[in-house]
Amino acid sequence: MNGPTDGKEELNLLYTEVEEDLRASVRSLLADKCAWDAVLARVENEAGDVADKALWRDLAEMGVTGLPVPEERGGAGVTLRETAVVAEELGRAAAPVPFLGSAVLATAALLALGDDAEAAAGETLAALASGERDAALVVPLATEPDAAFPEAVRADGGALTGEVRGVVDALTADVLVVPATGPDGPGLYLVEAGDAVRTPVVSLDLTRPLAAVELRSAPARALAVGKKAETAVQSALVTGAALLSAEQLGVAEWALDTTVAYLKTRTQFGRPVGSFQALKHRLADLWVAISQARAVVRNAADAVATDSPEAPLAAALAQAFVSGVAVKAAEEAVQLHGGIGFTWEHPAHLYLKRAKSAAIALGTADRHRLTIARLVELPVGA
Amino acid sequence: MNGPTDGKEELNLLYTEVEEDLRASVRSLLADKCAWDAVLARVENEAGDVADKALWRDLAEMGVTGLPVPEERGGAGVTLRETAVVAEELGRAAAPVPFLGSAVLATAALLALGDDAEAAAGETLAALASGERDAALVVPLATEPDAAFPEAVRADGGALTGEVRGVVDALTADVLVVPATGPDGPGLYLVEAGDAVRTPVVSLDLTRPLAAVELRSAPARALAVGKKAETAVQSALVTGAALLSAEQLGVAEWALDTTVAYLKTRTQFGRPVGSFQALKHRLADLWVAISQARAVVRNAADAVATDSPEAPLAAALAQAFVSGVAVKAAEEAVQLHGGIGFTWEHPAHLYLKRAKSAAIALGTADRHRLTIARLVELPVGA
Amino acid sequence: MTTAPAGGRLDAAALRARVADFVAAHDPATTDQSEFLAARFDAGLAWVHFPEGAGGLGAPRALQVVVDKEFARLGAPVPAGRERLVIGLGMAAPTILAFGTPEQRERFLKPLYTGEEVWCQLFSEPGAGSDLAALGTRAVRDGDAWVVNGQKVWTSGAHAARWGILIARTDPDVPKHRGITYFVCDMSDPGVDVRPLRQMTGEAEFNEVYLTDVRIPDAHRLGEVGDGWRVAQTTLMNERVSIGGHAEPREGGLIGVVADIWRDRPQARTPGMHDALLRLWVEAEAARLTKERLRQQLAIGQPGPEGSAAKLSFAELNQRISGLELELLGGEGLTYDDWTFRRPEGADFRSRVAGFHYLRSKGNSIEGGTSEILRNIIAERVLGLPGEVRVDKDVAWKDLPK
Amino acid sequence: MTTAPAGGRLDAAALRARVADFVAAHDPATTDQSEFLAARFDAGLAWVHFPEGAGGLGAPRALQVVVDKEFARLGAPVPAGRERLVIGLGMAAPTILAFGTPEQRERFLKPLYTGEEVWCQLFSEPGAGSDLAALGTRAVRDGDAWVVNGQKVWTSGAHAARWGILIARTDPDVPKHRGITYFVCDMSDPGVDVRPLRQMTGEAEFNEVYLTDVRIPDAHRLGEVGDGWRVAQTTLMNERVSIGGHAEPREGGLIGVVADIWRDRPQARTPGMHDALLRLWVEAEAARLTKERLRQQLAIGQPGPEGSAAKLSFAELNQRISGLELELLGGEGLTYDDWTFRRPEGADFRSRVAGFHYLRSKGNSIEGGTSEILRNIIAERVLGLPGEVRVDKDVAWKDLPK
Repeated sequence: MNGPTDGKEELNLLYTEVEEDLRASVRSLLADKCAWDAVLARVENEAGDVADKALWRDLAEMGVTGLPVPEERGGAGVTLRETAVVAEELGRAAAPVPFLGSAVLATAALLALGDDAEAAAGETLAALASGERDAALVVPLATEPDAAFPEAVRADGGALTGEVRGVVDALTADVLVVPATGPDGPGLYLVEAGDAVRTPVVSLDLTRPLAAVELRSAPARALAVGKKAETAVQSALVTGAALLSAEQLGVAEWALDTTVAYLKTRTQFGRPVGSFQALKHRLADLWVAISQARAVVRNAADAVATDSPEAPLAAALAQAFVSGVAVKAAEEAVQLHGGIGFTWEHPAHLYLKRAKSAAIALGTADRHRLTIARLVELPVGA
Repeated sequence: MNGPTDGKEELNLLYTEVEEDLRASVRSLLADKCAWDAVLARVENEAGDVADKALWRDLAEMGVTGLPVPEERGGAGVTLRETAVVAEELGRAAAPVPFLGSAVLATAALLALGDDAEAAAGETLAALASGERDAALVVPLATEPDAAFPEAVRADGGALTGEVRGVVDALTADVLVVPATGPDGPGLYLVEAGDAVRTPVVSLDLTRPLAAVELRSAPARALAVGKKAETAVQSALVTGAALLSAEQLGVAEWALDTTVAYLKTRTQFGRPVGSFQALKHRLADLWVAISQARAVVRNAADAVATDSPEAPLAAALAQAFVSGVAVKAAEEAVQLHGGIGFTWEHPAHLYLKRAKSAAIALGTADRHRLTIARLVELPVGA
Repeated sequence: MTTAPAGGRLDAAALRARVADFVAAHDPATTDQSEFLAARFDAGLAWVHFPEGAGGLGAPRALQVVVDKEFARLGAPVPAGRERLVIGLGMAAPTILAFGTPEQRERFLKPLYTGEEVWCQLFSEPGAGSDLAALGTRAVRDGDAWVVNGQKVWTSGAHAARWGILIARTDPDVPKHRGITYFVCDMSDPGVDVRPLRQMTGEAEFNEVYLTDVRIPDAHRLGEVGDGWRVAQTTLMNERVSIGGHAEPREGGLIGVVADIWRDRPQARTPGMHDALLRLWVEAEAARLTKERLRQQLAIGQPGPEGSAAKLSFAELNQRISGLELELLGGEGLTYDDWTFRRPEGADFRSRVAGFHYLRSKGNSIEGGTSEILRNIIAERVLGLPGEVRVDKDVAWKDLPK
Repeated sequence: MTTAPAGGRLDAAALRARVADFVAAHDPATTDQSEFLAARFDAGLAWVHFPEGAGGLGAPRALQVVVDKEFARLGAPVPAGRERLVIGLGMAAPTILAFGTPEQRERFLKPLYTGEEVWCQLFSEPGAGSDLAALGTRAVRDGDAWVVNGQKVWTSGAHAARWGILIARTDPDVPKHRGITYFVCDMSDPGVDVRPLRQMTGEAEFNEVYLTDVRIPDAHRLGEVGDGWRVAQTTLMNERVSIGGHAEPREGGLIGVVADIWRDRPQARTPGMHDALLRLWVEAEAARLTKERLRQQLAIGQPGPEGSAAKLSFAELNQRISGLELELLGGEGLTYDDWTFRRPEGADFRSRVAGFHYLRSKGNSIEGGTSEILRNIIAERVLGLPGEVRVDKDVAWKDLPK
């Protein structure tokens, strides 16, 4: 914890030195391996092979896949605070890697099962942490943490049947973490990806591949049933919401930085465009919003990192606030770049698509506001 | 109807020549008799005697009290379109006259009873049209057209008992038009103002006096019962909503015009403040919104003037849209005048108070949006 | 059979009579469309406010709508597919009328009207943007022709166009507004290279046009040398007043699409989405009524500055409505229909998904005058607020920062 | 009893020990408050980052919060009613420290700290507004004094103040920023006429101050002649970084008032109001966390530019929240508590009605730097965007348009 305190533990909204060092390493790697023109070339490739597996391996080697996993379970034993810093940088680069699906959602679901979970959970978690395997949590990406336990997949004996559309990072997953409902109620299962039919979906966010996952009596290992399965899924979605907001912060920062830099050099009417006051005021407002988003994101990251009882509120707040900031930032980037920002050849659209998709992923802002209303007792009806 | 048509009757959103002439007369009178410093002096007087009766007599002499009343019923036989033009000008001057309560709400309620109403209704209507008497519709000013029939006043035999708070223009009324519920259900009644206890309320809008009206077995003449009474009250509120939006348009226009004029002369940093682009863009946006408000207000005025089945929708649209525009315009006027706009000595606050109060009067924008949702079949729930 | 009054005042009745006579003589059901339009042009019923011989009758502009309605009533509505002529009809024609020589009117107007020749607009440049007058495409005099070099951008329809209206710099030594000349460019010139410009939607509606030693005869110059900026103002003014002759129905635009989604999908409803939808419904309806009011003003010959306002609010509304549409669709909003690089045929937004609506609408506040420029115009020309401090008015173009 | 280390490094532990020693020697329960504060000043525990003899110990600024917390823990919290000292403590003291002579520090700082002498700020003028440096109040040298004439405005506490920090023009022949000098003005001078300035709320929190031949000894000048603009920057910078030492609780501000209205009045609820309230709740919570993050940055000595941002969003949020409060109250929102012209005592917004909240909040975006000026500051100083084209930098003040 930074700074002088009077001994009482306080919520730390700043970045620690360790976090800043991690940021620098990730940013440097991404600058090298994930420039926007490379990303654009990748999303255009005919094979539809969007995920950058080489980059993902490099990131795994840096340890980003294992950050929130305790050392005794095969991870780096750091926290989700650090993972959130990585998310910021991946957002800033619009990096096409299966971070959200594997390192956040699937990992969080397995972590939430606790130390005494089935062996299969522990093995898979260790494999995810080391980067040896990738996983996906088989729910529609638009699912919000407050949603009812998914019922699209039916568990029957050791086999799962059903179809789930819009699953993030399923195409590159080796193993699927599947919520399913069976005779014993809600359950969480592991399915080898090869035992599922995965069909790519044309996604609005070019850099985040989605898939429909179809299970036809696919062999599955049960990890948990009942309340424990429900809690694990909800915990994964809360963690996902918090971490996604960090990614959105990165998107917003890219948009503001890139736009400010452009407006300093672009000349119109004999002056730098950035000297026009109407644009300056809009960018100042955006900067204010991004400063606020940073505090909100740190708050959410800290809450999920410490497994605080406030985590659901902090995550809902983060999604309710930061979604709009990221979209606004990306929209302003397009508008203030003028014509060039509307073209395919400029990276602005990659960020616009990511920002708008992220505003839908894990629940739209209005749904998160309803969660907040429930948690702080501001009921909607009379 | 202006302009070339192919014969089909079309909604006219423009101002006719007659309307423009009427506007010029009213504006000229108000410039003469209702300058803002006179208004400010009036609201400060210790007697709390806000309504400008002399001005109101002058306006009545110009015929503004009788505009929508047919000639055979003692009026000018023009329409609510012209009344709306008067409302624009009264808004522009923040004129403290009992226009809304008497010439709009009470008059509309009586008009809605039709030609075959009780004689008392006809007599009162003629007296209101000529300016001989003033009336008030005894409902809280915040009542929206979609509200249930008011139940605050009980009718028992020929007497009314109950209390209604926040009645507009009740203090200066000679006669009260009172919705009350009795053994026969909803009814509309006339009560001589002297038979009621009227207590002034400190109102946020300095130029629009409100009162609590208490009736203690006050002698009353029944004008209508049942559905007819309900329809009359609702019709009065719809007409009121449409006409109030015209007044709000006038408030917005005053705010924009005054601010633009000030910013052309006020110098800061060696330049007219109005040359700073951020302010120019805000004022341009405001001008756009006011242009839209004008079309919406004309639409509503035309709808109530022709007793169109679309009148409830047009009035709800007008309140839902124009309330926000008027408030925004008044708020921008305060902000862009800087410190002076925050003082008592500058008229901006008179308009800010009127704009914000008008946004609550006859229902807030969100309630009008719910009315629209009902009318255009966009239901709120699943 | 109606008989048109010979000569006399050209009022609405007289024009209706002329249309009736014309339709009687050229049965729309059996006459070939190009032939019909050519005859209509010759009869002065193309643009009644244009002079006789130039497709018109010298009638008041407001009466065109009467003529169009009468043609429609008599079974000859505006034929389909005329969107591709919008630059020719809406921008080139009035400019040629205002600044063209008799020969130019004679050569260009009729095939422009019949649709035989499509036009495009070569104004915007990558380096100029909103500061259109800063353009750098050069035209150098060479005998009785001009040699043009430069790059234009955002040229819709360039790949299908026969002619382009072009502004180019003919004198770099004077301040930027004064060294520009206006030309008609032959798009079949071998020096004209049209390349599709892909947008964030995946499509290429527009083009980049590279001009390399393109020769334009001086006879294809519109207006005086150096007077091109003023000529271009006529073109641009006509761009902004293009408002249709018919009232738009309620929920006619994108708001109708979203309202229908709301009605069809009860499961998507939340209280917050409801209020957001209603706010946009209210604004869309206000914008519709405003446009209708503008149409009524134009019909009585009082065009207001609301044209710029209408474009401004149209762009913002489309962007916000399509943003809501995506969120309302939830998971479906995470998907797209087709990223394939292609040239769109029509422009029917209803045939595309919400993601397309959202992305395409981002162009609305950039194309045809950015929202920022429109706000400047309203602030200065309508409200009379003082202009920016200008540092580029009296500097030779060649000395401006690029 | 704890014993403070003699000398040694002034870290948090050392300061806590000093506070403990001090409190042991001056029992807060029995010591007179002024006496206690005077002794605390003498002990260097007023502002630990000030030098010894000036109320401090030359310790790092960040440690002040440690001292304040320790005093509070030991039963000597900040006494009530110190709001009236905010200009003295927050603005005059740091400026006197930075620019004052030893005699000035000696004379002014201690009574300022104990509250014996109240200060006010004589900066704003009706003719200058946001362009503060354009001020026209004149100070003319006369022997060993200055004669001041002019009018100041928006002076809170002037009627209760013993001293005023004043900027005045001493040289009209140089550009405006260069001809200003900074003084300490004796508010009891017979030439000082303080008149209440009524606001739209009905109250007069502020004053207009008319200065007529006010004599200020040259010994009460702060900084060099003509250097007043630079001195004033120190004052203003300290105005904007005033962030408390304690975290603000959730729903601590106006949002809590409105949330409670929502909870208490089910009949006022509509879906649209619900979403509007939640949007504001989210923004208020975001602003609260941002302020907390800023507090943490300041505590480790990294003051960010978020101070301007915090003021900007505070003003806008207050305005929007109070606007919603009025609408949520419906009919009750049409009323007001009291328009009587009076001078307010405290500033507890919870004791006033929604209408007061709404009206008073309009001042938040004007007082202490308008929102427009704050946006300029953020755009230029934080984002590094180019400044406006300046036409007033090199012109003598007397030649500027007024």
